Formats: sequence, C-alpha cells, structure tokens
Amino acid sequence: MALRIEGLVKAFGGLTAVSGLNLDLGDRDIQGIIGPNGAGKTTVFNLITGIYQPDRGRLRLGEQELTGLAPDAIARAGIARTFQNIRLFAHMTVLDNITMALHGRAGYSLWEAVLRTGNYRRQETRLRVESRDHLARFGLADRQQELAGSLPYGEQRRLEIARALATGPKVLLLDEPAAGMNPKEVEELILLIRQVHRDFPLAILLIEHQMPVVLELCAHIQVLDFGQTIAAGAPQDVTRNPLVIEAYLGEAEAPA
Amino acid sequence: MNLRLLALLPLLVLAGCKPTAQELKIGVSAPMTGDISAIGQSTKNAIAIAQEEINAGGGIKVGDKLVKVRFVIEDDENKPESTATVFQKLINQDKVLAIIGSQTSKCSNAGAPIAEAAGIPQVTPWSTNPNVTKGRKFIFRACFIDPFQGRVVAQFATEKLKAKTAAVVYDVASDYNKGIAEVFRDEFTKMGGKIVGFETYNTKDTDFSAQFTKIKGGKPDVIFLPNYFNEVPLQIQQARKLGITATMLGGDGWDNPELVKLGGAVMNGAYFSNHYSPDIDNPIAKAFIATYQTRFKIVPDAAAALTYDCAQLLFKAMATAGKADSRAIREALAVTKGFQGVTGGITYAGSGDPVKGAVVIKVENGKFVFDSAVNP
Amino acid sequence: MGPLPTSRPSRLRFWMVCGLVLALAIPLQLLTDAGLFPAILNPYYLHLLTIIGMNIILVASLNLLNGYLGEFALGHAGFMAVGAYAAATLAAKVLPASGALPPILGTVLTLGLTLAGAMLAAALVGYLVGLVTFKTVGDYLAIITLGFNMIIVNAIQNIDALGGPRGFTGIPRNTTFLAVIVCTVLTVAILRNLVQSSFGRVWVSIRENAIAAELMGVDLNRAKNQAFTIAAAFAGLAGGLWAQYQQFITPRSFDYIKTTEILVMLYLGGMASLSGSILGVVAYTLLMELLRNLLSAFAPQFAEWRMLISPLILIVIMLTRQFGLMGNREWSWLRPERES
Amino acid sequence: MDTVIQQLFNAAQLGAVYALIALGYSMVYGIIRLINFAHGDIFMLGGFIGLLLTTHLGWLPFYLMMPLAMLLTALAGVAIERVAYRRLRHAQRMSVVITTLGVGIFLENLVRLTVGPETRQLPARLPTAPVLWLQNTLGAFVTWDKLLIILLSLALMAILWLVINKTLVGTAMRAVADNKDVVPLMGVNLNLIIAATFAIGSALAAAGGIFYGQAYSIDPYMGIDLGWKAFIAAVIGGIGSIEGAVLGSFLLAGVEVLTVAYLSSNLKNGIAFGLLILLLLVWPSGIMGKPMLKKV
Repeated sequence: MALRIEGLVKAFGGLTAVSGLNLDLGDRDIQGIIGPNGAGKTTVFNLITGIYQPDRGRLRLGEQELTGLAPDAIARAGIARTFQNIRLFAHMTVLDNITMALHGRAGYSLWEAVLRTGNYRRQETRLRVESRDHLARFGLADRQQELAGSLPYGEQRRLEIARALATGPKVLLLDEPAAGMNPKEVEELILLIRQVHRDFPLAILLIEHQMPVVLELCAHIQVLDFGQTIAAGAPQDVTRNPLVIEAYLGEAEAPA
Repeated sequence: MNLRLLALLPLLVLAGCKPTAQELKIGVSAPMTGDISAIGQSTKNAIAIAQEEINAGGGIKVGDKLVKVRFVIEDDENKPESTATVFQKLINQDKVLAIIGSQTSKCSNAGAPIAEAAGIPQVTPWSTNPNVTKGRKFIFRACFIDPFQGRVVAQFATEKLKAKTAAVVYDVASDYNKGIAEVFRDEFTKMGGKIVGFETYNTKDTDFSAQFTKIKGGKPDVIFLPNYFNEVPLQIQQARKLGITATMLGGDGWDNPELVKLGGAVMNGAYFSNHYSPDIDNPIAKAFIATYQTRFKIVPDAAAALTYDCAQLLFKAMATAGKADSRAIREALAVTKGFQGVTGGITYAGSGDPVKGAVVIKVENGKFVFDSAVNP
Repeated sequence: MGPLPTSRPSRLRFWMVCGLVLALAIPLQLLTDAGLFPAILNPYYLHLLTIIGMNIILVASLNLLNGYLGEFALGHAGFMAVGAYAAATLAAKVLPASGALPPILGTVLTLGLTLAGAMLAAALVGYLVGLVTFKTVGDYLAIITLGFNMIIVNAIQNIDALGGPRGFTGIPRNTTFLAVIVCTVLTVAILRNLVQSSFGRVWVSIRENAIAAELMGVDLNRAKNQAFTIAAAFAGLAGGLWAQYQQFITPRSFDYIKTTEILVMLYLGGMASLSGSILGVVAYTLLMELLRNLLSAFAPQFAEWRMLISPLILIVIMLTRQFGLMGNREWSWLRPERES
Repeated sequence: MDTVIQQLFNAAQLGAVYALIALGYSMVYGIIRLINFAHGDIFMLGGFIGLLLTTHLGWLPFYLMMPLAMLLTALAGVAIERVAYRRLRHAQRMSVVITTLGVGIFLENLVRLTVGPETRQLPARLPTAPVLWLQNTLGAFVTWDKLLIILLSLALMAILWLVINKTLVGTAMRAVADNKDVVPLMGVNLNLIIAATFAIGSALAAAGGIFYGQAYSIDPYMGIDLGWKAFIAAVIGGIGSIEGAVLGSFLLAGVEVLTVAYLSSNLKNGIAFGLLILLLLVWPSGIMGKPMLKKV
C-alpha cells in the first residue's frame, strides 16, 4: 500500500471542508477523486501535502507516518503534486525548473559550491545530464533554455508534471490537470499520464472535473460532495449512482 | 568588457585640472548641506572675507615674491563618510597645502586620519571633542574643548545663578552633546549641586515633552541643554508649555542667529557659554564684525569667527614658513604663540589644543549680550 | 540528449576578468603609494575605487536577499555595523598592533583575523534575525529587519565600551585599496558560485513560488536562513573593511539612511543580477562625484542641486527600466556556462 | 499622579500626528499594495505648505488655512501618483517602492533648496494658554493647542471613517481593497478611486504636518524619521486596516512616551522596535490586519 488515509477531517471556522475521508492507494494504482466545485477536493490534496494540518485522521505512506509533518518533509518522503493553477518557477529556465527539483540529491555541500571543487563540478554535470534526459522524456528538450513562464499552456502543464516527477516520488498527486484544455490537449494529457504511469514506479491520485479523463484512466474513484464521500468504486458504477448525478445536476452541469 | 576600466575614464578627464604654482591653496570642508547647513553658510562667509583681505594685500610672501591665496570649499554634508571623500579630494586632487575643517567633531574625526597620514595640517574651527587632536601631529583647533566648557557652565550655574538643583536634557546620539552633558553633571555635583534629571533624546527627535514632563517633578533651578541651535528653542518652548520655569543654560552649540529667529521671546533670559562675544572689547573682533555685518547683514556667529581665526592662523604660519610646503607650515603652526584673533588669544603648547578662555552670553530681547568671561 | 556541457569558456572568462582586475589593482596601489604619475594615479581616485569596492560587497550581498531570494530586507546597514564594530574591537583592543609584526605579513594577518571576526559576528546576528523572520514574509519581514537595524544602532549608542554615540576612534588603518579589491573579487566570485549552484536555484525558486518550492521538498526556513546568514556575513565584511579604512566609526553611520543608499544602488543596478550590483554601485558613486566636480567647476552656486538631480535620475530609470539597468541579466563573463 | 496624566496627553498628541500619517500609508497599501515611502515627505510638504500660507497669507484664519493646505497637498499627492506611480502599477513591486524612495528624496531636497534647510515653526495660530479646567481638576498642565490638536485629529479620523463607510467613494475604495480586478467590471473607474485614496491620504498627512509644525517643528528632512515611525505604527496595527493604523499609532506613541517617563530615554528606540518585533511575532499581520492565508 502506497498511501493510506484514515478518517481525515478538516474544518475552516464552522465549515467542514473534509469529513472522515478514507482512501487506500495501492503502489501502482491510478485513482481519482471527483466532485462538484467546492466539494473539498483541493483541500484533500492540501491535507495530504501538509499545507493544512488535519483536525483528525491519519496519513501514512507505506510504513511511514506522515500526519503532522511539514510540507517539505512530506515532499521528501515521496509525495509530489501539481497545482490546478500551474505553479512553475516562471522566471527560471525550463531546465532550471527540473534541476532545482533535484536539489535534494545535489551531492555537494555549501562549501563545495563556494569553492567549486571537483566534486561540485562532477555533481553539477550529473544534475544537468539527468535534467536534460528527464526533459527529453517529456518532449521538452528543445525548450530547455526558455523561461518556464513563456511556454504555451499545454507545455507548462507538462513541465509541471515533469518537475514533480523529478523529485522521484512514490505518489503523484495531479490537481485538475485537464483544466482549461481543449479536447485535443486532453487526449495528449491522457497519453502523458499513461506514459508516466508506465515509465515511473509510482501511484497516481487524480482530482478531476472532466469525467472522460477519470473514466479513461482510473480503475477506482471516489465522489466527494460537501466534504463527504457519497460514492466510491469502479467508474461505471459510480456514474450511475443517483446521489452522484444529483450532486452534479445541482451544479447544472452533468457529468460526462 | 571590463567595467572597472571604463570607470576610470571619467576620472582621467577630471585629472585635467592641474594646480598652478602661482597660488597657495587651502581646502575647506564644511557642512554646506544637511542638518546644520547654516554653519556651512557661516564658514563660507568667513572664508570669503579672509580670502579677500589677504589677497587685497597681494597675498603671502613665499620666498621673495607675494603669492595669492585660494580657498577650495567642499561640502561634507555633516557626514563622516562624505568628509573622508572630501579630504581625499582636497589633498590629492586639489593639492591643498592645509585644510580648515570640518566643523562638527564627528566629521573632523573622520578627516583627521587622512590629513595626518598625508602630512597636511588640519585646523578645525569648531570641533570641541578632545579625541580630534589626541595623539596627532598635524591636527589643530581654534576652539576650546568640551570638558572645559562643561566646567564653565557648571561654575556659572553655581556661582552666578546660585543654583542648587539642575537637570540636563541632551542628544545621546551626538558626541558633542553627550560629552558636555557628562562633564557638567560631574562638575556640578562636585561643586555641591544636585542633578535632579538626566534625560536623553535622539538626533532628529522633535518631541521632548515626555522628558520635560519627567524632570518637571524634580523642580530644577536650571536646565542645561547642551544641544544645537536648531533644536534648543523647540525644547525650551515645549518645556514652557509644560509649565517649567527654570533658567535655561547651554553651550557654544547655541551660537547661531537661527536660535532667536526660531525661538523668539522664549529664548530670553537663557545663558550659554561661547568662544567669543561680539560685544567684547577687541579691535580685531570689532573690525571683523563690521566687515561681516556690512557684507552679509548679520552678526557673525562663533563658527564664522573661529573659521576666520583658523584662516589667519594659517596665513601667519605660511608667512613664517616662507614656502609652499605643508610640513613647514605645520612646524610654524605648532609654535604659534600669543596669536590674537577675533575669539581671543591662541597659543599652542605641545598639542593641537589652544589655551584660551570662554565667555558666557545672555539672550536679552532677542539679542546676544555679553555677560561674563571665564579663563582657565 | 546533447553532448556534455562544456563549462570551460565561461569559467575561463570569469577568472580572466577577476585576474585582470587584480592585475590592474596591484600596480595601481604600488604606483600610487610611490607617488608616481600623480595626475592620473591619484589617491583620491583610489579612494573612490575603494568606496566602490566596499559598496559592491554590500550591494551584491543584499542582492542575495532582495534579488535572488525575493525578500524585502531593510536592515543591511545593521549587519554592516556589527561587522564594523567587531573588526574595530579586534583591531584596536584585542590584537597586537600590526607594527609588532613584519610589515606586510602583519597587516595581512591582522586584516585576515579582524575580517574573519567581522564576518562571523555579522553572520551570527544574521542567523538570529533569520530565525525571528521565519513567521513573517513580505512587508512584515521588511519591518522586522528594519527594526533590527534600529535596535543594533540603539544598542551600540548605549555601550560606552564601543564609544557610544561618540564613535569608535583609534582604529588602526589596516584596510588598503588592494585589500578591498581582493575582498570584492572574492565576494563576487563566491556569490556567483552560490547563485549558480543548487543553493541558488533553491533561493530563486522560493522567490518564484514559495509553496511550489516547499512541495519540492525545500525546507523554506533553512534555505532562507542560509541566505540571511551569508548576506549578513558579507555585509559584516564590508563593515570590517570600512572600519579599518576610515579608522573612525559612529553608530549613526549605519542607520536606515545607509540602508536606503544600499537599496538605491541595488535597484538602480538591477535585481537578481551581480552585473547589476556592480554597475549600480559604479554608476551611482561616479554620478555623485561627477555631479560634485562638474557642478562645482562650472556653477558653484548649483553644487547643492546634485541632491535633486540624483533622485530624478533614479526615478527616470525606474520608470523606463523597471528591473533596473541589468535586472535578471548578466554580462557574459558572469553568466553560467552555456549548455549546448 | 499629575505627571502620569500629563504624559498621557503628551502621548496622545504624538499619537494623533502618527495616526494622521499612518492612515495614508495604510489606505494606499490597502488599495494598491504599495508601501509609499514618499508619504512621510508628503507630510513634510504639508507642513511647509502650511508655513508658506501662514507667512504669505497672514490674514487667512486657521480654519481656512488648514483646509487650503490640505487641498494643495492632496493635489501634490495626486500629481505624484499620476506622474511617477501610475505607469508602474503593473510593474514588479520593488521598482515601485524604489521609485517612492526617489520621490521622497526629491521632495526633501526640493524643499531644502527652495525654502531653506532651517528648522521652522508654524506661527502659533492656536492658543497656547494652559487649560485651567484640566489643571484644577486633574492637576495636569496641558495647553489649549495640545488639546485642540488631539481633538481636531480625532475629528478628522471620524470624518474619514464616515467617508469610508458611508459614502459611494468609500464603498468603491473598500471594493478595490478587496479585489482590484472585479471593480472595473462594476463600472467603477479604478484610476479615480486610486487618485481619491492618494488625495485623502495626502490631505490627512498635511493636517498632521501643520499640527506638527504647531506642536513641535518642521524641517525638510523630518518626513524620513516620522514617516518610518508612522509606517511602523501602521504595520503594528495591521497595514491596510484603518482602525489598525489609529490603534498602532497611539500604541507606539504611548510606548515611546512611557519608556522615556518610567524606564530610560536612552532605550526609547530600542524598546519601541523591540516591541514591534514582539508584536509581529504574536500577530504576524499586525493587530487588526487580516491574517495571511496560504492560498493554494
């Protein structure tokens, strides 16, 4: 089991954003969380990554207890994520966005950097080679010297996924990766996520508003509404659940 | 490619102006801008008169011919850092033989190591901090030093005013104010008086009401304010508004026409120690004051008088030396004896500090009136 | 995948520039000391270059915080004060006079020890300030650093052993033009090495997006505190040089007016650019001196107007080039090696 | 006991002036997230405009001189925003902050070169006799001008509160402060609202400058120190909050005066800034400021 969530609760003031969420994510799973706007999906991600501390409940990654850890510690434990509104390092080059993500494996100390020792140079060369290889896998090799903020939207999304993967995570959290994409881009995105799942030894947890993406990728989904899980299971079963249809209709937007 | 090379270019252009051997150059470092630029103005006025007078007589005899004197005035902004730059410029670019300045002790202290290292005599008109000349060969001053002044005021308060209790409010961030305040406290206590308040503020503070409210409870006979002329009237005014009636005392930092311009009637009845008084019976002073008044329409303050004396001291030393050589001028300066200037007699005996007396001045109807003289 | 990065050319060019500066500085110092070619090799110019060098150290180190890390720190003069007073105490009261030792070795040794002490003391204070600023960001951080600057100045004013408001006198003159240039070159080299390393990439990523950086596993507090400590150490270095150059320091020389001056040079030159820090300092210092010389040569009555002209120039530059003269750009010799 | 009350009046007078400046910092910050470092110099400018009006138009009574000076200073504030800040509105923040520093230095030197560097006082137009009633009942020696300055400042703050909470302009200002992007959609002219903010802030600062010139003194450089102090007061209160700016100002003035009165005047700045740092550690966004939530 990669990620296990038990009875997660979070309230803001009087409003319960997440109440009693349970989730088991297997080592190589792709699972999805869906739900109408304001259902608490992004809050779940913020709780998993430690940006918010849960009021109750436990988080575990494999055997490691994550509850109460700071965001950077959780990230180092092996959870990476992307954001609904893309958060790249806009004024850094595409290459630096990736190399930065390798900082935890830089392999040299501050003093070695100051003195530019032989080890520093070897490690720095290795980081660059790794970064460039990594970019090439995502078809961004010829963009490496451009500023990340100047890429077209689809490529920014791709770079953000590439950057998250560069940290070597066990679990990848994708927050509405298809938001703002046209059908052709969505198709490419599905292919990309499949490729990521094939090439990297990790589990993927996906928040998505667009049902086709979820139906295409996930074997298991959970539906949240007002912080509560109202349905869970295989996609085909869940979409037929009357509670789910009601929740989505209430928002005047049918699923799929 | 290399910017530091480019940076040198404008300097090379500036290097074009060479000094001519046909004149004796004296540098002046003064606060032309900044918080006490009124002192800079006084310096400039006094220098203008000194330059005209000496050149009207053809200049100073160097070797066998008369050479004219030229002053180069630079603005040190009353900042130590800028003073260092000004001294470097005056010594190395303008090639001056001697420097007059700077006015405040903190600036003179920053310039002194440069003058000392370059072997250029520096005469400061108005820097009363003992440290300025200490252990230095080339640094002289035309004024007395802080400890003497603190003693003069303490003596005046106990003997003349029969004060039993005193309070002090001074700028803790300024060396001049702090130095005098502490000497006054010690001397006044030694003479049998009691200090009932010793309060500080920071330069540029404008609200002193908390300090005065606090010392009001101690009911002091006199309040000593060893601060500068641009602050003292406001302090006295605020004290009066708080119902304090004690006699106000001060030091030479008070001496500027701004004092009564800013303070008006509130200054009346206050006393301060000073380097000289325009009322004192001294023919040299009378002549200087007359020239100054016709030309600038105001009575010269002590900074102007002392600056003028510095110029005269240097003229005399140059004439004695008989050559345009800084070291020779220093040697001549160091043995000055019985020099008579606007602010009294000056004799150097082994150090750069003169042996000279002080006067106490009373403010009456917006005028500075001579009250008494104190000799060491 | 491209060929392995060839880092040779730029590394060479960087060290060539550094070497050239040093190679020029040594004869400049020697010839000026010897009094040769007085019209060109004038101690006044050397003095200006010395000031420029010390200001480059200050501005470049502040750039680490305000440019690369993207914080708004307003207390750099406070760190400078700590360094200056530490070096002054060491030089004047602790260490034996350098005259007791062989001439050149003695100066080098004294200078080395005092400057190390200055950097250490300032780094310690920087580390503590960094700890306190963990809870705040942005404009509140600005205020905290400013507050520390004021507290440091106020504390020195109340310590009579340091001279209080009278200032610290009698500091031996150990700083020479050459020493300042060596320190400047070292500072620029070290800061360049750092900002081009993984540490620098982490700092910039915090500026770009702190939350994303945190979720890439960056310990924000640790990374920020590293930057604060390093920046403070170099401010302390500049302070130590300054104290032993001027031989006299007062607490008020290190208040926020000094910080403002450093800020102006920094933003004039440009953020997150070492080239900008160098250019900003040179441009500002030369501008002020040129205005002093030109105005007093041609129109003495307007000499005071330079104080009005310089802020106007700053405003115009900010309106036309909002990232400063060199914002986010570097001269080629300061750029990281080009990847193929 | 009488000195305690007297000290409180001292603090109230100082705090009132701090507040008049701090409000401008806070309002501008609330609307365009800009620390306007030139604001302290606007305060100085207001004081000098007051001085010029009183010396050259001596027949003008105080109650006309003051609004006129406030109006002129407001125009200057708006003009500075128009010329120097507007085109930088979408620029990165630091370049705007540095521009405000430049504008501040420019104003200081402009006044120094045109009016002169000397310390001045506004000719006394408020009565300086002691308030006998206070002396008899509380034993506190307080002059009329001190009392009037405190009361007039409070009145100005009350008017400001009404403008912000009860008028259309005020509503628009609060809307801009909440969300700058939606306001143009609602048919409100953003430029006009920002200009109004600068005008009101500058007018209040001018009032502060005139009061300051009456109570203490004015000089071309006074805006630097007092500007920083007022800025700190605004931050303590929670920058962007009107009530916070007033609270922070009186708090800072109180701490300063009481430190001098009961601890040591040497420690005034040290304690004031130490308190600032402590307060910010407890309330990282100031006492009345909105807490900064991480938005993801």
